[in-house]
Amino acid sequence: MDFNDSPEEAKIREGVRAWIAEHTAEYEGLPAPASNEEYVARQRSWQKKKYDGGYAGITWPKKFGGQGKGPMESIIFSQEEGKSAAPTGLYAIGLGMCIPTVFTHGSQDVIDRFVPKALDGDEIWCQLFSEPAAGSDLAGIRTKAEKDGDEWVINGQKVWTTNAHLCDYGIIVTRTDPGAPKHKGLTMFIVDMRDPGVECRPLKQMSGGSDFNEVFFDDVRVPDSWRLGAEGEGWKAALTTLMNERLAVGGKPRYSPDWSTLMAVAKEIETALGPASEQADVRDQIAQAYINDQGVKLTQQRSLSALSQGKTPGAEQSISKVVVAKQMQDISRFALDISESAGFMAAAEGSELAKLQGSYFGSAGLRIAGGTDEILRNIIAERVLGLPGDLRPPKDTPFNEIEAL
Amino acid sequence: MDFNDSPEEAKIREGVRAWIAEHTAEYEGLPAPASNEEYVARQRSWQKKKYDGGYAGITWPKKFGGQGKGPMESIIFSQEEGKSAAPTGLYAIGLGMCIPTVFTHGSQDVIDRFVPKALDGDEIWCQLFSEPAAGSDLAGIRTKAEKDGDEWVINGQKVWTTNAHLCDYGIIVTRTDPGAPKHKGLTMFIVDMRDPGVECRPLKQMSGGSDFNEVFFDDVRVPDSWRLGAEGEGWKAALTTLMNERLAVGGKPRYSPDWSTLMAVAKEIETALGPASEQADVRDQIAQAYINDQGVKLTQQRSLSALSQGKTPGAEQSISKVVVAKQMQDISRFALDISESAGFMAAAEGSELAKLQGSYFGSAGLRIAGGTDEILRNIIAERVLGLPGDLRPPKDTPFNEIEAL
Amino acid sequence: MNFDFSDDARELQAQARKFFDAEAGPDSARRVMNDDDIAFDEGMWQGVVELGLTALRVPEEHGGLGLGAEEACLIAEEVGRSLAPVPLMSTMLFTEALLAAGTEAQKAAWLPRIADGSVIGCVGWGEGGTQVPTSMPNARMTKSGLTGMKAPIADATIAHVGIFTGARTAGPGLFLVEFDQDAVQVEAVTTLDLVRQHGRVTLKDARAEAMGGADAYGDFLDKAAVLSAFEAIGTQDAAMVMAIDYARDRVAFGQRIGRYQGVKHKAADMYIKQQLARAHAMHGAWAFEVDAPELRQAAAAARTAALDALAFTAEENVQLHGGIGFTWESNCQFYYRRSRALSAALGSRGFWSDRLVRTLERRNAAAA
Amino acid sequence: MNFDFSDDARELQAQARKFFDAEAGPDSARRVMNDDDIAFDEGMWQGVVELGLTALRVPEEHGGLGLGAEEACLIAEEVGRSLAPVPLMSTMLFTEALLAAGTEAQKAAWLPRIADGSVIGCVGWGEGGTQVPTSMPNARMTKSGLTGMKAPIADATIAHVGIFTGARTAGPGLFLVEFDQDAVQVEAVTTLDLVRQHGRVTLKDARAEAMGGADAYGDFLDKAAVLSAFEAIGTQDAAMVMAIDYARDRVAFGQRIGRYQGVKHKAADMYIKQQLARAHAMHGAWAFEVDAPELRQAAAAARTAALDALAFTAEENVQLHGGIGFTWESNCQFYYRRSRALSAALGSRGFWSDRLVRTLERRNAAAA
Repeated sequence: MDFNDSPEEAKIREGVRAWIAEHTAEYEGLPAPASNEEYVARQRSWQKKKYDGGYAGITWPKKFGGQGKGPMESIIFSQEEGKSAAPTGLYAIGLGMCIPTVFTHGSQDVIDRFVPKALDGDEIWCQLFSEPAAGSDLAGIRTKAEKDGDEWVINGQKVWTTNAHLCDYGIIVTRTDPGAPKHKGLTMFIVDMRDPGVECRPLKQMSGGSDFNEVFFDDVRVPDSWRLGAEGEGWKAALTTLMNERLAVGGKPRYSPDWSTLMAVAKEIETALGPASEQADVRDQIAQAYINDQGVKLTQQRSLSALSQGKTPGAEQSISKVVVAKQMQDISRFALDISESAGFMAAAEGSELAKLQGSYFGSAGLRIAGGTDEILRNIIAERVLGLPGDLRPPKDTPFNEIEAL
Repeated sequence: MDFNDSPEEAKIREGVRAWIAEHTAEYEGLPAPASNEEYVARQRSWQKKKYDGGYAGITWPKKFGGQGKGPMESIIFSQEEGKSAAPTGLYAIGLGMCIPTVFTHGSQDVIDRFVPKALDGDEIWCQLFSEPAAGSDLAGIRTKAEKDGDEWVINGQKVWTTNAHLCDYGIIVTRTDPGAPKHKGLTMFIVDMRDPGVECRPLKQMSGGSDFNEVFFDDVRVPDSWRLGAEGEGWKAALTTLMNERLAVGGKPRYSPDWSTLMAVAKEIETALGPASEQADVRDQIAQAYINDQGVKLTQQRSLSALSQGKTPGAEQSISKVVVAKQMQDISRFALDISESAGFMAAAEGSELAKLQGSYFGSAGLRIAGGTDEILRNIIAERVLGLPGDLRPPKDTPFNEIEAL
Repeated sequence: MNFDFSDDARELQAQARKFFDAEAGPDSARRVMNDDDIAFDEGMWQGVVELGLTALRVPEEHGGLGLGAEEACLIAEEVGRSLAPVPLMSTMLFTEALLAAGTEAQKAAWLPRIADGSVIGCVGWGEGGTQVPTSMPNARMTKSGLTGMKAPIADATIAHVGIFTGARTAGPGLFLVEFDQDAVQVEAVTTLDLVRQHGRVTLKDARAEAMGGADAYGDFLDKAAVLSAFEAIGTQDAAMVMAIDYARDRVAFGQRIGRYQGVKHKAADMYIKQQLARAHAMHGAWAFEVDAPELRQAAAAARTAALDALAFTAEENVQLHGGIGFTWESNCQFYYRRSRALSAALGSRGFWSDRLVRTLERRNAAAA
Repeated sequence: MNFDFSDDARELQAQARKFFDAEAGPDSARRVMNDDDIAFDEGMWQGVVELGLTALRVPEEHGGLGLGAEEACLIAEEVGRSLAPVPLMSTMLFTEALLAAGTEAQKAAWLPRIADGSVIGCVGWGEGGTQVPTSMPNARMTKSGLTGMKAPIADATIAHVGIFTGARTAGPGLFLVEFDQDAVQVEAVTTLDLVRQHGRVTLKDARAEAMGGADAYGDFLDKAAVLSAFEAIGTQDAAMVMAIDYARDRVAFGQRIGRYQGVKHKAADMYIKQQLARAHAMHGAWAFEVDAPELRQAAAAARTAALDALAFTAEENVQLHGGIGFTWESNCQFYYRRSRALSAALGSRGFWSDRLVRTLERRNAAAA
């Protein structure tokens, strides 16, 4: 075992580090963007630099404009990028999930039209899958697309769409044949987010913030050439996207509290018997938090390591999100509890307590987003451990005849 | 609210207490029975005294030899009996569960033949329901009874039968029509446990003890007149028995550890920071144990109180066993853990540690017996909270055509 | 034996519930949350006063109904269930503090006005930090008056009078402070609960009347814990019912999600935790009513169990709802936020579970 | 980066697994349990020696294979998985204690005989009470020898030599004791684990050789914790596989019980706990191998997580089996009992989780 870079990895890292140092200087110490426009401009400028520098689409095949390199190059770049002042985030879904679906399932014309402009940052993409009645059960999608000559007409509603209001295009899953079985009547399209029939409304979360959108489609027309995959094969295309999501989801949100946050907070709490950090119950929570937080990090290292060795990672990483989200909620609740009054009053922005308060709300969402705790446990039990699935209605029942049991 | 007896209750208690004091004197300070015979003789002598004194079948209708009194009389008697030296236990299943089923579903002849001899202690009864493939899913019974003239011939195996080897008769559920739907092909009978075709084998538990039996039936014949309820109506009869079981199960086994056991053990453990009982994690466990143990007791008081007021108890008591069994396992594990080496070596008989060691094994069984944690949670969710049941195969599928999904 | 509430108390509860069902609930909570200009629902408060809920525990000689602890407990449960945006809990706690620790003159001065609804009261021990209820307050009583800061104090911004912990030479004690004086400044503070408004009370040599000391305070704290346990159980029950209703209707993968054991067992756990908390709280109500020595342990057990039940249920209610439960529009947030408010209101779980064990130890030592 | 075992280590593990699959497992454990006259399986032990498993960590200069920590960890996992009734863990721990704290002479005297299987070793700190591993031992070294009682010591009844903690004027230390002397009495003690025999070693002025002191002992303890974490993960994995196999087959209410989320989510939790424990244990194996400063925190995290995973899995394995799992004939009991043995073997969960936090605090303080 060796936690250090191999000589080859070290060489890659050295090059990456130098390039990033040179190109991120202009972002150092910048204040947060004052407007959406400034935010987009800053993100776009960084994506352009990466494109020009040969660091965009690192693992994509060269024929799609990528670099055709291995996963280790990509991992090293992300690690170094994460440590720098580079403004990242806006392109993650588009380049991580949407465009790989586009070049896997789109026609050559579509690829030529969309992939280069996405890669160089010109056009920003979002993913339009979830609906109010299609959350955990994603294939329950009801947004419909009806054929009209060479075009499709889309009507319906999507929800939980990240950055929809900033995007130029999206990939959308629709129901094109309500009489076909649930997974068979779906078709995926590219949709123009600037179409007048598309309305994005920010979705306010219980925490008060608005990180997502509801998106309404009212007679939005897309050409048949923007179809991704065959008619009725939308589920297959969606799986391509979700496969890429599973790789992306799971880490802990940046700036979220961990065992050391709890330790720091507990050290400052004076009890009749000294600092709270010396009480056995608090210590037990710290230990448990370390085991979960660090355990997930080490587990991800195992996956990265397999990738870097050219092996396929095992199922280890499937546990990441289910552990992280609940751990965040537990540690936040516990820390707010021992903080008594101070834990309940809105804490000073940027303080550890404020982080914990934010996380007590954020974790409730994280336990749901990208697969609930319950769905993830099902997945682990079925796909990793080989247990049989829950009983379901017959797979061949037409969607519009499924009766809820 | 009033935790004291009402004047009427106080009067009953006074009478009961005096009678019990007078009649249990001979059992005071007796050593444990040296043989099965001595055990049975002692239990039988107490049952006869109760019968003679008018304290047998307190709530049973008078026409079945009972006293026709209310539940409060019965509760008060049990409370006082429990505080005395009276040797109880052997008749609990027979008189608590089997005979009520007999007088509810048996013919008048059967009632005349069996009920009086059960009530005065002459004949001891057991319940023969569970099978290796019919545990949680009790209606999955395979022991078969086939009609032969005026008789039925029973073949098969039962398991988890308490005291089978000491009993004279039992009530047994059999499958009489494998072609009928699962719940429809069952019939209940009385069976003679002294029949040469009945073989009882003690079932050794993982704790090393043998509190239960396996019972094998090899061409055991019973007259049709011993049928309890109509042919094919065995499930209905079984529900009568189980209804009575739910009332009986749930309490904590006598001598099992509780919060005060943990407190006592922790007080004796010296750590670098003083007695373990002063550590916050230990205190938290004690608090949790108190909340569970005492909470269950208080919950049972609520049910008793409703009974004593002539009301029907709510669903409160359904939580009792599911809380108690897991709590026992948790507290035992925790106490053995903090006892380090001493918790692992066989502790001196009668010591608190020995009680905890016994309970660490016993609780694993208690979590299963009389309904697993999982089944009980299902029952609470479905019957108390009104949630829909798990998906099941269609109710009308013939038993011998059910395919396991 | 009769371990149940009296029929009279149940009847009063039913009346209150009918009133709150009609007037309160998540919608009224949302109205108060969304309007920065109002701290409570004044119309609803009039109704509460007319129903006699502020007069409940006020002795008849002071113009009240002279009812017992049972009634107060059941009303607390209804406040919790309905999230009613009125200062009833604060005023009830003020009343109990006055009954437990007030002088005859103080009772005569304030109880009639509590009963007729002309005065809103509040109580508080917190000083914005990580203190627990029984730690020595920083607020100090000297010859020139009471000086210090108290926060977060529920309903302080609308109260006329408060009872606060403070230190004096003889040790900690309770002090009654009228807010209508220059030496008292009250301002709203933001907390995690966006419905029940909390205030920061700054005292600079404020006129303050001494009340009872540590013993009376301890007694009050136990009674307040019992009331708060009932409030928490009410809130928990509402969250549980919301979760169960959703689980009965929502369909995923072709069946109602209530069929899945993952959902079902969670619902059962909500119920189990509630039943345990309720049994302890009822034990506390009895001990409160008859002034039984078991009060301290019953109160601590009730509050610990109720806070646990509420936190679990509030969190899992969001979880069972999935994405929709995490939105601002969903009512899940009210229970999630109130869970934090009730935890902070009177000392959190850890304080009370330790107090429980200390009480059990003392009881065991006395029995030995 | 390469956070995985070497192919060589995996290969060795595969060999050992093949051997133990054929020779060990619950059936062999049951044979040893049922026969009061045997403390271990001598034939299997011969096989273990022939496979070179006792020689693994013995340096080549002392006749061993000179392999690293990775190999030892994976072998410990296989011992745990197979429940192999042989004194291999005891002998491996003896070897590590000798390597960490022994003098050159001691190594030269014992390691060759460990390697060739002619000597069985054991180690122990327990004295039958509630001590934790690092508390000052009651056993005392004086000029006349080592006096005290050590129990429960795994495999003491079949060992030739042991390394024990003891107190001397300079502080606590490790002492090497040959059992073949009158001053040493060994008798079997009954424990909750009916397969792995434990002994009580009574020493009366026994000849004992001083080894390293507290530092060397601390180092040994961390390495032992890593090995024991792998052993626990092996045992946990076997219990998990048993539970999953049963859940795939057993039918209740017309479907395989593995379809129910109540069962499924429990199985997922077993796996999740295992993966976390495994990640920490691998971190520990790396730190052990390269003598990294992270060893102490990795070892404590690995052992804490592994004991938790094992206790949970052993208990829920019985639960998933229902009544049959609670019988003597079921193999569930082996995992349930072994869980207690591994917890007691080296200080229980509480000791290690506190040690973890202490280490993290020290690390944080050093970084500040």
